[in-house]
Formats: sequence, C-alpha cells, structure tokens
Amino acid sequence: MNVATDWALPLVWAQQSELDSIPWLKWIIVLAVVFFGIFPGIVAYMVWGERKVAGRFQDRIGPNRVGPFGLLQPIADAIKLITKEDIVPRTADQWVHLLAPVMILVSAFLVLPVIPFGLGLAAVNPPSGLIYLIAVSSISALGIFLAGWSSRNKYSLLGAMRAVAQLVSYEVPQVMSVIPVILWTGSLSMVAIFDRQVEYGWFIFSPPGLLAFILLTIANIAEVNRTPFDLPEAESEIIAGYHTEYSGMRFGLFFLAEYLSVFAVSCLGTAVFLGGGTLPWPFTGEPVVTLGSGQGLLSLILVNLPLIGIFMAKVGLYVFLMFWIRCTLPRLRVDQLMSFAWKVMVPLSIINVFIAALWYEFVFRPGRPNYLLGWGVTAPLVLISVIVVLSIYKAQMKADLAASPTSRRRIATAN
Amino acid sequence: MSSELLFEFVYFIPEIVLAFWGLLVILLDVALLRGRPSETRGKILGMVSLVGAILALVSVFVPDMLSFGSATGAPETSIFFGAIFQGPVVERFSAFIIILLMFVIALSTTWNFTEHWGEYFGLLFWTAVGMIMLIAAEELVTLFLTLELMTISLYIITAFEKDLNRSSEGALKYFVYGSVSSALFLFGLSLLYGLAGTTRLSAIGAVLEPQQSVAGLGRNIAGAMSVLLILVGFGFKISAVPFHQWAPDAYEGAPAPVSAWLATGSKLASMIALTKVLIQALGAWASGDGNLASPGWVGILAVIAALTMTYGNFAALAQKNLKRMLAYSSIAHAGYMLVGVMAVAVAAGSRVAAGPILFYLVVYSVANIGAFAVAAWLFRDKKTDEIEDLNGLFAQYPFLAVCTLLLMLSLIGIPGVAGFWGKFFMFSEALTQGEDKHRLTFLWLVGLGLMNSVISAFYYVRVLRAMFLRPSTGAPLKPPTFAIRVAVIGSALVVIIFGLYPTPLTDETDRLADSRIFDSRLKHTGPAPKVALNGGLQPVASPVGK
Amino acid sequence: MNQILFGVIATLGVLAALGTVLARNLVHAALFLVAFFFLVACQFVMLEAEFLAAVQVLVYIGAVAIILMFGIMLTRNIQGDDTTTVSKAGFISGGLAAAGLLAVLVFGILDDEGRTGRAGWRDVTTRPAVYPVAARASAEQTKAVNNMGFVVGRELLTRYLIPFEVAGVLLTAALVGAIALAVQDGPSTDDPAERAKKAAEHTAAAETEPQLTSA
Amino acid sequence: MHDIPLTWFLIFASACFVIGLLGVLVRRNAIAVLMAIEIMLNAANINIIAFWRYSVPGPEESPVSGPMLAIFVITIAAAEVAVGIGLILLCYRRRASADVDQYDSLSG
Amino acid sequence: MIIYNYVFIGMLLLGAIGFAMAPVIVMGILGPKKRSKSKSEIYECGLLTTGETWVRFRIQYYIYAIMFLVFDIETVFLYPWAAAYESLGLFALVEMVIFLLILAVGLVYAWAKGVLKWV
Repeated sequence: MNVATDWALPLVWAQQSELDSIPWLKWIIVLAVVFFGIFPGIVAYMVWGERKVAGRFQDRIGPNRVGPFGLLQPIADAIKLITKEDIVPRTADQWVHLLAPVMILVSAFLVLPVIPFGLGLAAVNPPSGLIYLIAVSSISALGIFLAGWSSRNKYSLLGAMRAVAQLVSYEVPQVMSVIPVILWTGSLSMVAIFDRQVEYGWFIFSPPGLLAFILLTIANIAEVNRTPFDLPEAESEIIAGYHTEYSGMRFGLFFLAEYLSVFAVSCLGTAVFLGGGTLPWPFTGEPVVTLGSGQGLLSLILVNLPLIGIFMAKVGLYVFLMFWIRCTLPRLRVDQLMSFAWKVMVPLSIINVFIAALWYEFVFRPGRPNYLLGWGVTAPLVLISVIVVLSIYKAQMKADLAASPTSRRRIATAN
Repeated sequence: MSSELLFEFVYFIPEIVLAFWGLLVILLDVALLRGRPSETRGKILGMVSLVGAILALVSVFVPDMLSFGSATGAPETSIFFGAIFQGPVVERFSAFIIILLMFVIALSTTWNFTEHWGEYFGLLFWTAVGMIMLIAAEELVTLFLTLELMTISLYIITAFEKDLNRSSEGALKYFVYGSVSSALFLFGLSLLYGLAGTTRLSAIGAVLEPQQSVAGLGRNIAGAMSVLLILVGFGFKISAVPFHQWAPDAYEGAPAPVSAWLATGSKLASMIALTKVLIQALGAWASGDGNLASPGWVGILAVIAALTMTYGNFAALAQKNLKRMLAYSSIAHAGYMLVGVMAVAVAAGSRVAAGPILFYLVVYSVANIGAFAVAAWLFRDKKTDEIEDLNGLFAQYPFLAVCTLLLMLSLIGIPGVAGFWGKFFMFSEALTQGEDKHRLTFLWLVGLGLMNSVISAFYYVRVLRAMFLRPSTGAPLKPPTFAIRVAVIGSALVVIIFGLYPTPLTDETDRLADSRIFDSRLKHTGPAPKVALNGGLQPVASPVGK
Repeated sequence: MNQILFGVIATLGVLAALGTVLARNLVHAALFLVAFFFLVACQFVMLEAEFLAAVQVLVYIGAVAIILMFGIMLTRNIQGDDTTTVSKAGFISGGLAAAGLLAVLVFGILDDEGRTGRAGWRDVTTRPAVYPVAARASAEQTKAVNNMGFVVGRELLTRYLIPFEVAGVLLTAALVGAIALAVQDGPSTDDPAERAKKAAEHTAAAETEPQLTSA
Repeated sequence: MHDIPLTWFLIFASACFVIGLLGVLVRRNAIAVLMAIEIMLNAANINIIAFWRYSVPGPEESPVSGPMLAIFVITIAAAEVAVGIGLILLCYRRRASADVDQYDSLSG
Repeated sequence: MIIYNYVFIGMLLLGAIGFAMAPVIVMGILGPKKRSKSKSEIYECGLLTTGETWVRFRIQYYIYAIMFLVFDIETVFLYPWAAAYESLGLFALVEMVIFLLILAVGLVYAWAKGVLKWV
C-alpha cells in the first residue's frame, strides 16, 4: 500500500496534478516557518545538546548559567556573535571571504527539502532525489577551499587543502554506501525509498545494509569534519584551520553550517537506512491511516505526528552517537585518516554493492523472499570481506612502519 | 537477449584482449617488477606486450575459424544494437593496426626513455583499442568516445619522455589543440544530432537522404555549420592544414615510437572514420548542385586538400630535424588522401571508389613505420634526430641505407615503388569519378598533387644525400636492435613487393572498400534500419493544450 | 513563468561564462566557472533532465572545479600574474571572430526549416508533453523524462554497453596516465646513492638536451 | 504558461559556445584555456539535451539517446581536465610558468 | 511538473542565501567599527606574515583529487545501474563487475605505486 503518495500534501508536487499556478504564499509560509524557523532552532539546540552531553561525558555540568539548564545558551551565543566586530584581513579577497561560509551553509540547507520526514512530508519529491542530495552535499568541499584561499593566510590555505583532501576522500565511500539502498528500491526518489522500507522493514536489518550503514556513518562523520576526522580544523594543528581569519558572525555561519550539516547528514542516514518515521516491523499503518482519513491539514498532522516523533527520535540517537564518538575517540593522524579512506572504505563499499545485489536476489526478487537463506549467504560474505580488507590494511600499515626509518631519511634528503 | 549478445561478443574479442592486456601490463609493472631498474622493466614488459599483441592478432581471425567471420562471406552486420559495425573492413584493418602496434612496441624497447613502462605499454594498448573501435563505430556516441579514448591516451604517452623539456611541451600543445578541436567537433555532432534526431550514422544518412534534391548546403546554414565543425574535428586528427600546428611539435616532442604510432595508427583510424562519417552520414550534402549558391562539402574539402598538400610540402623543405620533416610529410600525405575522399564522395556510381584510399593508407603507414624506426635508432645512439646525424649511414650499414632509400622513394611516389601505385590509383579514381561539373576541380587538385610530389622529392632527397654522399661525422651509429632492423627491412620489402606487383593488395582493398559504410547511395535501398520519419521534432501543427 | 525563469538563467549563464573568460585573477575565473556549471545544471532542470543536472553538479562542481583549483594553487598562481591578462589586440581580433561565428550560428538556428517529417528548429515551440503521468504512462518518452535514472540504467547496460565499457577504460587510462605524469621521477630502487646519481645526471642532461629547432 | 521555444536554448548554447571559443583564443594561461574548453563542452551538452527533449524519438531510437551522450561527454570532459592539469603541472615543474606562449622550446 | 520541484528548491536557495547574509549584514551595522592597521593583519600566531601565500605543495593533493574524480564518475555510472537492477538480467551484473574491475585496477595501481601514502 503506497501510503505516502495517497496523502500527497499539497506541498509535494507529485506529477499527478498538472499545476499551472504556484501557491507562492503557501510556499513562503512553509519556507519561513519550517526551513528558517524550526530547523535552525533544532540546530541551535543541538549545539546546546552537544555541550551538555560533552559536559556529562567529562563529568561536568555543561552550560547552565543562561536560563534554566542553560537553555538560553544558544540564543546568548547568537547575540554575542552578532554584536562582534566584523574583522576581515586587509589583504583578504573581500567577496570570496563572504561567499565561502554562505556556500557551505546553503549546501547544508539544500539537503533538507528532499528528506521524507513523514508520510508525504518531504517538501519536494524529485524523481532522482537521492543523487540530487549527494550532488548538493558535495558543494561544501568547494566552499571550504574558498574559505581557506580567500583569507590569504598560508596556514589557512594549507588547512583548507588538507580539509578538502579529506572531504574528497571520504565522499567516495559516502556516495557508494548509498547504492545498496537504490538497488533495493529500484528508484532514486527518497519517497520511494521510504515506501520500500514501509513494506520490507528497515534496510539496516540485512548484512549488506548493516555494513553500508556503518560505512555511511563513518563517512558522514568525516564529511562534517568531526572527531576523529577533524584534523583540518583541529585547534592544536594549524592555528584554526581554514577559518582562522573569520570572526564574529562569519565564524558563526561556519558553526551553524557544521551543525546543520550534522543534522542533514543524520537525516540522510535515518531516511535511507533506518526507515525514517516507521517502526522496525513492516508498518501497515492501518490504525493510524483510518484515524485521519480526511485530506485536510488537520488529518495530515494527526497522521504524521507519531511519524515525525519517531523520525526525530532516530535523528536524535544518530546525533547522540556522533557526540558520543566525539567525546571518546582520539583524533586520527593525517596519513592514517587518508589511507583508511582509500584502502579500507572504498574497497569495502565496492564489495558491499555486490553483496547487496546478492541480497536483492534472495529477498527483493518478486518471488518468495526467504530471509533465512539471505542471511545465511550474505552474512558470512560481509564478515569475510571486512576481515580480509582490514587484514590487508593492517599488513600494509605494518610494512610501512617497518620501512619508515629508512623512508624518514629518504624524505629528509628528498626535498 | 543475452544469448544473441554473447554471440556478438565473439567479434569483439580483439578489443577485449587488448584492453585487459593493458591492465595486466600495468599491474605487472607495479607488482612483480617493483624494484628493478627501468631498463630491465622496459625489456620485460616489451616482451609481455608483444605476446599480448600477437594474441590479439590471432583473436581477430577467431570469427573466421568459427566460420561466421567476414572471410567466409558472412554479411556485414552492425552488432550491439547498432553501436559497432562488423565487416571485412573492420576485421582486416584491426589486424593491420595490431601489426603496426607490434612494430611500435618493438621499437619502444630500443632505449630507456621513461621510468613508467607499465603505464606506457598499457596506454599504448588502449590507444589501439580506441583506433580499432573508431573504425568500427556506427554511432555518434561510440564514435566520439573512442576518438577521445585514443587521443587522451596519446596526449599522455607523448609526454612520457620526462627527461626532455620538449616532450612535455609538445604534449601540452597537442593537448590544448586537441581538446579545443574535440570541443568544436562535439558541437558539430550536437547540431547534427539536432538535424537528424538519431545518433546512428546510417539512420542520419537516411534522414538527410531525401534532401539530396534540394541544393546541398545552400539553404541549410545549420547543416553547413555542423559539417564545418565536424571537418574541424577530423581535420585536427589527420593534421590537415588549418588545424595542423600541433603536428610538428607533437611528432618531434614525442619519443620516436610514439610519433610513429601518431603518424601511422592515429592517422589511419581517423582517416577511415572521416571517410565513413562524411560518406555514410553526410553523403546527402556532398555535392549539391555544384554551383556556388549550393556548394556541397566537397568544395570545402577541396580547399583544405589543396592547402594541406602545398603547405605540408613547402614547410618540409626547410626542416633540419628528421622527425619534424616526417611530421610535415605526413601533413602533405593527409592532403593527398583528402583528394581520394573527395573522389568517393562524388562517386555516386561504383561502390569501390574507397579502395585506393585504403591502399594508400596501408602503403603510407608501412613506409612511415620504417622511417620512424630509423629516427628511433638515430636518437638511441646520438640523442638527437637531426638529418645531418645520418651522414655516412651507407658507409656503415649499406643494406639498411638502401632500405631507407626505398622507403623515401615510396613516400615521394617514384614509379616502381608502392607509393607510386598509391597515388596513381587515387588520382586516376579522382579523375574518373563524379559528374563532369566536378571534372575541373579534380583536374586542378590532381595537377597540384603531382606538382607537390615533385617538390616533396627535394626534402626526401636531402635525407638520402646525407646518408649516401656525406662522410660520416661524429661517433658512428652502433648496430641497430633486431626490432629496428625488422621494421626497416620489413617495410622496405613490403614497399618493393607491392611496388612491382600491386594487384594482390589492390584486389584486397577493393574487396574491403565494397562495404556499406563507404557508400552514400546505398541507404534507401540497403538494409539500413528505416527511421520512423514521424519521429524527431514535433511540428507546431499540434498545439498542445496548455 | 517558464520563459521568465529561462531568461534569468540564460542571462546569468552568459554573464558567468564572460566572467570566466575575462577575469584577471584565475581563482575568480574558476569561481565564475563554478557559477556557470551551476546555471547549466539549472538549464538541464528547465529541460526536465534532472538526473543529468544532479550528475552535472556532482561531477563538475564536486570534482572538476576542485581539480582546477588545485591546479591553480600548484602552479603558484594565487593572485593571477600577467600571464592571465588578455592582450588588447588579441581581444579585438578574437572578439570579432567570435561575434562573426555567433551571428552565423544564430542565423542558422533561426532560419532552419525542417526536412521531410521533421519540423525545422524555428517551428518547434512546444515540447512533447509528458504529464499527467497517468494518461501517458506507457509512452517511452514519458518514462524517460519522469524516471530518467531508471531508463538511463536500463539503456546503459543494453544499448550503450560498448560506450559504457570504453568509458571505463578511458577513466582508468586518465587515472593511470595522470598519476604517471604527476609522480616525481624518483628511482625505483630505494637506496639514496642511486638517487643522488640520478639527480646529478638529471641536471647534466637538462643543459645538453636538444631544444626543438625553430621554423 | 507556454513552453520555452527550442530556439531559445539553442541560442543560449551557441552564445556560451562562442564565449568559450573566445576564451580559448584570447587567454594565454593554460588553465584558463582549459576552463574555456569546459564552457564549450557544456554548451554542446545543452544543445544535445535541448534537441533530445524537443523531439519524440522514433521506435528504433533509444528514449534517452540525448542524456546518454551528455553523460559520456561529462566523463570525457572530466578525464580531459585530469590529464590536462597533469600535463600543465609537468610542464610547470620543468619550466616554472603555465603561460602557453612561453613554451617556445618547440617553436616553429 | 518536475520544474516545480526545483522552483521550490530555488526559492529555498535564495532564502538560505538571505538567511546566511542577514546576520553578517546585521553584524556590520550593530558591531563596533574600530579599524586599526594591526587588527587587519593576517593572523600567524602573532608573527608578521613573510612571503606571499604559497606553500610548497605536495603532488598528493592533485592525486587525491583525480582519484576522487574517477571514482565519482564510477558512482555516476553505478547509480542508474542500481536503479534499473531488477529489469536488467544477470548479464548486466557481469558487465558491471567488468567495469568495476577495470576501475579497481586503477585503485590497486595507485595503491601499489605508493601515491596514496601521505608522505
């Protein structure tokens, strides 16, 4: 039962209706309220959440001065940043210096309209939604480079180059780990992925799906430059990486963009692997659908309230996972970071695509899906490939370590 | 669907073998031969690639062994949904290209001009794949893609002699010209795609066919622009005059085996592709009504051919560097061949008009392989490729000097050597084909061609004079490797045999030329799939209710 | 509404292209180029080829722009020195040639009358409608426009199989070639003595290497 | 609300093509020439997709012949940029400038 | 119509640019403006910058960018194959394996050549 499309919110421009005039007013309201109201609010309070969680991990309280439990802290930060002086180095390239943070923030914003928060609650449902999402999130790499270049500071340029090299290396596994999902749904549109998970249960409940989810999560963490992959902007490394020359609200934009992309990336993770808005067992939706059978806004909200709640809970868990990792894992060295991407993540995601094709034959092929055989075949395959790739990587690292003393001398004489 | 597709893969085996042998060589170089110095790596990988080329050569004739190849009279088909053409032309010429590839591989092992041998041989294999499929391409998509595979790999191997500045600068100049002309070529293709609505060459020919009656390119500016841009793209590949600036620098900059490959393989494949596209797809616009108001593209081609011939020869007169002189001579030969292409264009009558071009291509490539083998030998010992360094070659290696003499004579076109027959057949074809309104232009062109052959004698003779009359200056040349010896003597033999008795090769090339891709007239009668004419641009008559 | 949108995107696109060609600072030129790529992607969306718009953004802005930027950085061209300026005389002659070509192209486009069975370019003002989907679900064209990812996948591995494999070989050739060109020519053996000899021989060869002759 | 006529797209593509050609003729820096070539390739892409969208493919034709050609053109353009920048870096390493005219060791 | 999906995205794009620029403009108005030469110098841990902004770059950056470009295009080919998987038979799977093998050779080559190491 294709639940989502029956409840086409007027907002979702499914192709059925040949709309001539665009309801500008309704769109502007939605934009103002949802995209520039609710999402920044969520992001602001994610910042607060992170500082509270980090505090708890390090056995301290975290922000509690401003308002009850420090709830007004994000607002205080925002006001502080806005009232700071806008210092831009004289030799910096004025326009590009401003363009860079805007570009990164916009690329994070553009990801959100495609994600199906609930039944038909994806603001926009283009037929090739997933590749649109990947394309838009790849623009941020260019924004980071421009930030580093435009401030004409040697160290920020070097930090930007390293950040872009890392982003670029981890974007390949991110892009490839989503392919099993497309394989199983047979279409690129996000709402179709949601429908498929409504029928067949979450995609994470399969060996290739689990491996793909892990790869996606690692790549997501690297994509938003968070520990253990946050070397380019690590405080102890190169001053403050590519946003050395940014102060006041320009730096605020970077901060906002980073957390918005954390939110966007975790929405992607939940929508694609954790069946955004549905409960683990295949969701028949009969009880809820009959409750709000009308077409109006009220019935829509009634139907979608539980779904949005579930979706936000999953996103919350995903983001908490990232906070948790930030507080526990140490920062990776540059060469470990890069070689891990190319020598472990990329081969694994390529192998995973074929295991997913195998899983498709067992489960999704229109005949009688037998999960038992599916698990029986793909689970060992996944384990074997992970073990093999990691052992090759370990052997490679050991060989490099053994050769390193001489190579240290060779590097010294080289340049 | 897949069983019949598997059946078609048998025609595709040479390309598969070449592509995977390229991968094998690259992995071999990086994996097994890691620590060894580059000389030994070059030799070993040279042997391995030679084995691969022989394997590919054998696999060209596999369809014949399984008795459904073209030799056994199987009809010409276009396989893989019309992407690739399979017929005697493709089979014989892919075999010829693989033979040329074997010569180039053998020449590459003469001296150690690069560190990265695995990549060099791998890219060499992939250029061969590009060339073979360029001859076989039946569709704009496959045509443009294989053209680009060939040229991009050629840009890279031209820059492989990293010790010398000229190699990377020649490659950069070749790259800049190449990508500009491929962008122009693509725009021409997009206009053609717009005019015809289909990407398949035969279908394009069928769509443009009814327009034959209307004056060629007269009223049709968009068609004229697309033909002009396509001619720019191909003009660059065969280094015709207005687009030749890259050729001398790329030939001189590249290591000798690579410039041999550029002069023979790349020009051969591009010339056949040019003929195929112009005749099969744009045949309808060839001649128009012959008067100025509605010229076909034959007029444009005539101007380009004349310019190319004369400029190629005059510029070569002043050359001191052997490879640069051979570059200008290859430009001049491109001019002669364009005359042959024009003969085919206007040859509404016989379908065999393309035979002389194929004959000329074979003879020209063989002669060039020998000439560049001498250049490789020269560079190996004296690290320069000036013509004076050939002084006194006759004194030390009389037999090889005589062989190079024969090659030079063939390039001039002296009677008694194969080059003469090449020009003779092509020019006689030009004079006999086409209606009388073309007679005047062809007369002019053949006259110009003969005059140019005479001029070309002067700069080829300078090489002979250096070899035979001049006393040897500087260190004498060390004995050549077996590969250079085989290349020079082999090509001299071929040139002499077909010089004295050309009929076997002419019959073979005429048999090859009698195929669907070289005949503009065949479309509406032949098996070409009929394009549903109601397809294509929707006439405005049916206003969609909006 | 469509036509206004097209007008805006087209003018911005032409301006971005001009900016790429005329900007003195190379990084600014690269930025205009990125803007041009994005506006071409918007044109693809106006042509309802949105899978292609996403591919265009992903490949061009995601990867090609970054390689161009690294190229600019690695050739020390941060502020754009005199090599990037445009000589006055060259500009006028180039400009005239370009304007002439544009005039011929535009005249050719506007004046093209169709061949039998195919409407001329100037007559085609409406595109074959593919909506509402339900009415024309079966038409190949409708499926191609509405779910292009699916149809491209099916065509890619049946009709366009050969170009697909050739594209694979082309990508590997570009990768292997670019790495071979970029890697410093260190000796394959590891001992520094060989390296020193190689370096000395390298510089010695540089003087005596044959410069290309003139004429 | 009527469609955009085909000729508008063609004129836009031709304008970008000509600007790209102007860039190639006028700029001296190798990377700037590379950017101009990218503009020309994109202009051709727009042309192809415009023709594809405004024509109904015949029964024999594939419904996505336009986008397929466009995707292959994008891969070729990307491979060309990768090799081009590689060559420019190689030339730069040897001769410390990316200016096309300065590479005169191959003059004539 | 597909275009309307993207009109909404276009509006969101403009809105996001406005949302990003607004605070910076407000900061320009509200914030104190005490210009001083030292403040607008480039920050290098307090030292004055020497030489122009160019650092001896390694070729690594360029090699990572190419690797990304090639594997990016590989995924562009993988997406439509995955989308059309059920209507393509076993034959398509074999072709895709060949395609990935060819590109995996590129990765193995780069790995064995040692260019992926961050020296």
